[in-house]
Amino acid sequence: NAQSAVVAVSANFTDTAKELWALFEKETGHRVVLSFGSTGQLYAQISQGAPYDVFLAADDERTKTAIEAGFAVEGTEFTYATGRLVLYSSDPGFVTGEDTLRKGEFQRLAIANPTAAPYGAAAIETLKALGVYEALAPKIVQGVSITQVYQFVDTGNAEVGFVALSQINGREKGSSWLVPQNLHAPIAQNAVLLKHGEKNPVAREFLSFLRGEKARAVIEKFGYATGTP
Amino acid sequence: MVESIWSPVRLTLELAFVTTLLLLVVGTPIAWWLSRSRAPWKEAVASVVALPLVLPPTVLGFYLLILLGPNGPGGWIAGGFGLPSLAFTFPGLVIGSMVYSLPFMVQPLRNAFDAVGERPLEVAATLRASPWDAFWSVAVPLARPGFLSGIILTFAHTVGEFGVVLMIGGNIPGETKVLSVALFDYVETLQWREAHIIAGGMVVFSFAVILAMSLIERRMSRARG
Amino acid sequence: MVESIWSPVRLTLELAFVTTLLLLVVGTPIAWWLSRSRAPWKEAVASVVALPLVLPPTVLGFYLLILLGPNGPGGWIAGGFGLPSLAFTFPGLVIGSMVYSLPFMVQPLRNAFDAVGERPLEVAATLRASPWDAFWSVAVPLARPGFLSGIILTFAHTVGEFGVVLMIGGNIPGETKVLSVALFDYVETLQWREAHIIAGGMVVFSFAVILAMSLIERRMSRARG
Amino acid sequence: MSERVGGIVASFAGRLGAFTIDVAFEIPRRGITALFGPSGCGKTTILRCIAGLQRLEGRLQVDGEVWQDSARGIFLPPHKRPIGYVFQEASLFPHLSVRENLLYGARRSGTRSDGGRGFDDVVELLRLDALLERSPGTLSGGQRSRVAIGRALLSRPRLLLMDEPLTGLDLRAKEEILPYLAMLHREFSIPIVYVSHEIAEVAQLADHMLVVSDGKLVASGPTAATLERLDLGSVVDRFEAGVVLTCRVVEQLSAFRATRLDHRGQNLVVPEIQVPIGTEIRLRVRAREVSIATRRPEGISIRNALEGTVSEIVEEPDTAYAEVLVDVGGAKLRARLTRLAVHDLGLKPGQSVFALIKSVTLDGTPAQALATGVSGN
Amino acid sequence: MSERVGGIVASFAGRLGAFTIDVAFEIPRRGITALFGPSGCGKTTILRCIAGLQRLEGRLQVDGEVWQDSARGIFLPPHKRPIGYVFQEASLFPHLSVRENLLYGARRSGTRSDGGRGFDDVVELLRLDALLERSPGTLSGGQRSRVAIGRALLSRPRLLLMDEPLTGLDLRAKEEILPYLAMLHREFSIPIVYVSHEIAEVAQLADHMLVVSDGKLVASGPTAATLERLDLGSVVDRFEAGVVLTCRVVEQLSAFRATRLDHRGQNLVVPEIQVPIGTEIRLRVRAREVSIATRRPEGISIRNALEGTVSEIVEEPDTAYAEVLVDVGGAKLRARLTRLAVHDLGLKPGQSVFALIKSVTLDGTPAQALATGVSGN
Ligand SMILES: Nc1ncnc2c1ncn2[C@@H]1O[C@H](COP(=O)(O)OP(=O)(O)OP(=O)(O)O)[C@@H](O)[C@H]1O
Ligand SMILES: Nc1ncnc2c1ncn2[C@@H]1O[C@H](COP(=O)(O)OP(=O)(O)OP(=O)(O)O)[C@@H](O)[C@H]1O
Ligand SMILES: [Mg+2]
Ligand SMILES: [Mg+2]
Repeated sequence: NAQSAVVAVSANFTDTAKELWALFEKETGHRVVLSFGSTGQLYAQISQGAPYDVFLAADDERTKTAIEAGFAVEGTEFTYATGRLVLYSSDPGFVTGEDTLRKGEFQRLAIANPTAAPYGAAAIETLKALGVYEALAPKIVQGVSITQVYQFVDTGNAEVGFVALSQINGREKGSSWLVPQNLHAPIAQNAVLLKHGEKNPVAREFLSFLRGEKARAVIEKFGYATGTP
Repeated sequence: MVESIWSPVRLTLELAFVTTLLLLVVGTPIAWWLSRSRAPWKEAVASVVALPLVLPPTVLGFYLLILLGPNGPGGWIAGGFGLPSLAFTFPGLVIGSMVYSLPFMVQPLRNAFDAVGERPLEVAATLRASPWDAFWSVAVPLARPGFLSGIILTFAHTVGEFGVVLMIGGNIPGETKVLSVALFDYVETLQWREAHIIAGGMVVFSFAVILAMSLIERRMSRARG
Repeated sequence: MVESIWSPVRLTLELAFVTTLLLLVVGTPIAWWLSRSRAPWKEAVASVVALPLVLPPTVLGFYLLILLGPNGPGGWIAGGFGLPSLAFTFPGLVIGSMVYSLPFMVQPLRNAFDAVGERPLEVAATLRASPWDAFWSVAVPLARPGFLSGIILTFAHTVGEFGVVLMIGGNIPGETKVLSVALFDYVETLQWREAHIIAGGMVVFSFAVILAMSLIERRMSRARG
Repeated sequence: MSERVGGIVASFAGRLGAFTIDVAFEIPRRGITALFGPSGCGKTTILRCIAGLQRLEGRLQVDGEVWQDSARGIFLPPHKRPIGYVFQEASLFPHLSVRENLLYGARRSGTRSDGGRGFDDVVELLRLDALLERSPGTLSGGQRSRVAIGRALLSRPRLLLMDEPLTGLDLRAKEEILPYLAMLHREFSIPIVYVSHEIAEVAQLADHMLVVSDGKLVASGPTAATLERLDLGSVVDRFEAGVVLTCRVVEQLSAFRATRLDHRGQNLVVPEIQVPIGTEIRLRVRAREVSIATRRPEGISIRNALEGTVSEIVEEPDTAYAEVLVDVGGAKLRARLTRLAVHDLGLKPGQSVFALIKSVTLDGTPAQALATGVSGN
Repeated sequence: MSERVGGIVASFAGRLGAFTIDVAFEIPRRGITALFGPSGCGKTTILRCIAGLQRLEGRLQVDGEVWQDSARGIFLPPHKRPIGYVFQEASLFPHLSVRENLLYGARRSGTRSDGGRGFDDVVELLRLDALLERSPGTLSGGQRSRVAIGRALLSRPRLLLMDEPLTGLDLRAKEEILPYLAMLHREFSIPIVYVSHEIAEVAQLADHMLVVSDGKLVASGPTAATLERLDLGSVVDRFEAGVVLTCRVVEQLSAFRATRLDHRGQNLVVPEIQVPIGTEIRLRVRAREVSIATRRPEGISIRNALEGTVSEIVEEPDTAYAEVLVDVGGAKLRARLTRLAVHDLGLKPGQSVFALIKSVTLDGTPAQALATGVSGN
């Protein structure tokens, strides 16, 4: 069906994607189907012929791999959002700034799996940049995704954790510290047009919509930075 | 949310129902063979049946994806229907769920068939029942508790099954997005109120289904008890 | 990779072993009660036992997080050890695995106890065996096939179990990072060669364990057959 | 169900654990055959081989049809053998009601209400009316046995194999069922192979006997002839040994419900047997029921005194007993006496004596009188 | 195991489906009690109530100990009742070898080799030596029964409950086991409650009888007295009716392996009973074994002729038979004759006659001679 497209969306972008989707459909009248999953899983599916037209990854690695492996169309890749890392606790007043990390008065620090999730890698970089990694390493617990980290913290199983700004956006509890972007490499989330959607005008339209002002406003509203591609 | 939930609900029930039904069809002869065969390697086969459990669902799902995909046998079959692959289709989901739930059907059935013993089938044979006839009129009714267990475990597991389905299904609304995946979505996006409602609904509904099946089974056996 | 893999392997085996053992301890009396009680609501209890299966593991894991956490009973227990929560600890993993695998132990055991029937226990009573004694000397040996099934399903499921463990484990190397999580990491990061090796190893090893258990069981029963 | 030549010709050999069985026997088409022998001798095994439930090496031919021939690789599966099998344990289907149990075989062999074997007849004979809707689990031991017999009868067998079907039944039930079996065999010429420990039952019912001991056939032949053989003492309980006399009905004494018989010129009076004058019947006379008198006794209630000659006296060592064989017109009657009596009467071989017969049992046919032993007092 | 007053005092009432049971009975401490009645009358149910396996309303007191009293909420669980139970079906533990089955109860009640009930004795009595390492699944029906009996015997019961234990056993096995049971009861004063369909077995073994029909007790008392009652005809097979005579041993005729007895001044000779001169013993005389002579017979092998007076003649309608009661010094012998014989001899009440007894059965004790019926020929 040329009038619709399937977009594979990294799970951490779910909320934002849904609002974008509504906006897009309202504006263009085209149908878009969103399919969520972890970035690795979506990639595995793409590699096995999944009928996805667009891939919104949570990093900039697997989009590149997809192009190299011939699953995606060269030259269509761009960063649609840049994640912001936040140190978060569900206890109001617990997080006061980077000194919370330096004092280390907690038993568990939750981060996302650094090998699979960019937020995890960024968290490690931040700890190292602050020079507290060695001290805090034994207290680190890993969540498989950034969502899980939030759950760890929100249920109080871990006192603090590195989550995405988009996750705590609009939630009026707890305490947090927005990690300065100079403490870690940018968390670029890239989008790419997949081979399956190469001839799908809706897919291309969706990608250009994503680059547009309206979309960027929405994305920023949810706590991401957007840079010019 | 209300409208959007019915599609996953329908899909979940369909999947659980079809999977359970097909696993009954596939698992029963396997269990029967395991119970009656004297082949020396039958315990090896029995062990293989339990293996799908050993792999993490997403990993199993990944291998199934390869099998079902365009380069695997599944793609070859799918080619017959003009599809590139069985992955990301409802039949693909069914196959995945069946593989993963196979041990839950076969183990209880085999035990039940073992417990039936030789004698009732011998009696049936002396009463002119062919092995096929005796199987249906004697072995199956006597193995009813095993069927109940197999059905309950398979049904519940398919309802809750997630990793494999997510991997093979690809979370496509109306087609492969089952309830557990929808629930996953809500949890993933931290919409916990919705998650609680769905989880609660699934638990209550499954409880009702399982309880009803058990009570019917026990009533049937008490009628004869 | 070689050194780093042994810690998850050890942990996985430990977890599967401890979970299976504890589930034997917990599941046996539950199954026995379900088999013998005449309480009208026992089928309701039986259905509840099957419910952990109905929820997707990650969702179940989420609820377990709440239960194990500082505001749940688990946190209260953990407080005794000076920890805020049972999550991210080995005991927490064991509890999670037990909840999730409970039906696999209880269902086959209950069926096996049902199949034993009243008579052998009546005979034992006339031979001066107390109910406790008769349970051990008659009911348990006669229910051996059910124990085998329960152990196999629980063991295999715990080895492959993933969602729950992932959810409450925190992936702490040497403490809660089990093999299935490691495998997940490899798949997630597209390191498929490593993934194949681990998956293959898990399958082969589990096959060997299950086959060995089955053969021992059948040999024991053949000695008496 | 046509009358064919043949009957059963069988031979089986094989091992069950440490137990070896090796038997070859023939069973005539007409008649009831008793399989007799001590516990553990292989009776059930033989029955299972005939039914095809146990597969040993051997050959089995029934009415000219080959059911098994290991040499030629022939083995008719059990469900294709038109048999009725009553197992040693009732083995009812626990998931079916009594009625469904009874109908299980009936439905699969197309039984309708054909004379004598219709559902209602069998239910009445076995007094199962009140039990039809019950579950086997709630039946008493004897009730279960009766259902098992009924189930086998209703499966339209062309050969009935019964493994001690009447143990656990009271005398009244036995007395009702035994004549029915005799009738079945007579009217539908269904051969019956019947395992029993009780020589009384065997003698009453069986035309033929196979005596098995430790997996070997030690004797076989017509019941009468087999029971006459002295050397069965160790297998057949000696008290129950006896012989069979063939007599002819000569007069009905209706006023006394008695019948007068002729045995080679001598008269016997037995309780009424309702058959036409001239019918040949067989009487079984048990050794313990026979006394000896040296002259014709008078004023005594024992009506039957057959004149004969002592042909042999066998004293049993270490017991109070002796067995005296009396030749009565060619038939050899056996009398079991105390050695004291032999001594007091001065019995010697060749001596002329009267054999007093207190009671007799009708052997095999006719059915009407089969139900009970028949006293000739 | 001390001799206490009491025995068993029991009453049970309740329903099993549509079946109602309501019985109250006493069983004396000493002796073997037969539970007798047609199939489905409730025998097994009564036994199960005594064992505590079935819980109906009622009371049960054994040797003064209250095992059950529903009114007071007392119910001793089965494993605390020192009973031995032989189930109607052998019910062996399939997962244990024969040896382990035998030892199951023995171990739990501390049996050692104490006289007569040691492991080796029981194994020998029941001929189980060759079977000890076998699995129950491979045993024949009779072999299973024997193991079940052995298992119960080895559990050191203070009360033995046996549900048709000897069905499926051949005569030889029965003859070996019955005297053992009698001995058990005599030497260890273990009361035995014994379910049986076979009146011969009952008469031979039991001191007491409970006759049950359709859930009700229809007769109970000493075997002799119970068998004497004519109105049991419908329950007790009439052929087996008889009476018991109490006699005293007066002489051993060792040369003939015979013993001379005195019954109220008259002599009887029976096969050897090895007890001291003067011992009182009981003989059971079955009606079918008694003939009548109008004058003292001579030259006849029947050694025992008791002089007496015809007290009553009961003709059985529609049969060839009549029952003649003969008063022998106060004891009433029953003779079953044909009506023809009654007519021919012109028997009348008051007439003086001789009762000829062909064979007798020792009743209850002593054990040595219990094994077999005893011919008085
Ligand atoms: N659960 C039940 N429901 C209905 N009737 C029952 C149930 N249990 C037993 N009965 C009936 O109770 C009666 C007594 O049974 P019981 O086993 O005591 O008989 P029994 O005297 O031992 O007979 P048998 O000599 O045949 O073994 C039988 O008629 C049986 O059908
Ligand atoms: N699997 C086996 N292993 C060893 N011995 C066996 C096996 N099966 C049967 N037997 C033996 O074979 C013999 C014959 O058994 P079968 O059941 O034919 O005896 P039976 O004559 O029917 O005895 P019963 O009158 O006691 O029922 C028995 O001695 C039994 O112990
Ligand atoms: Mg047998
Ligand atoms: Mg009974």
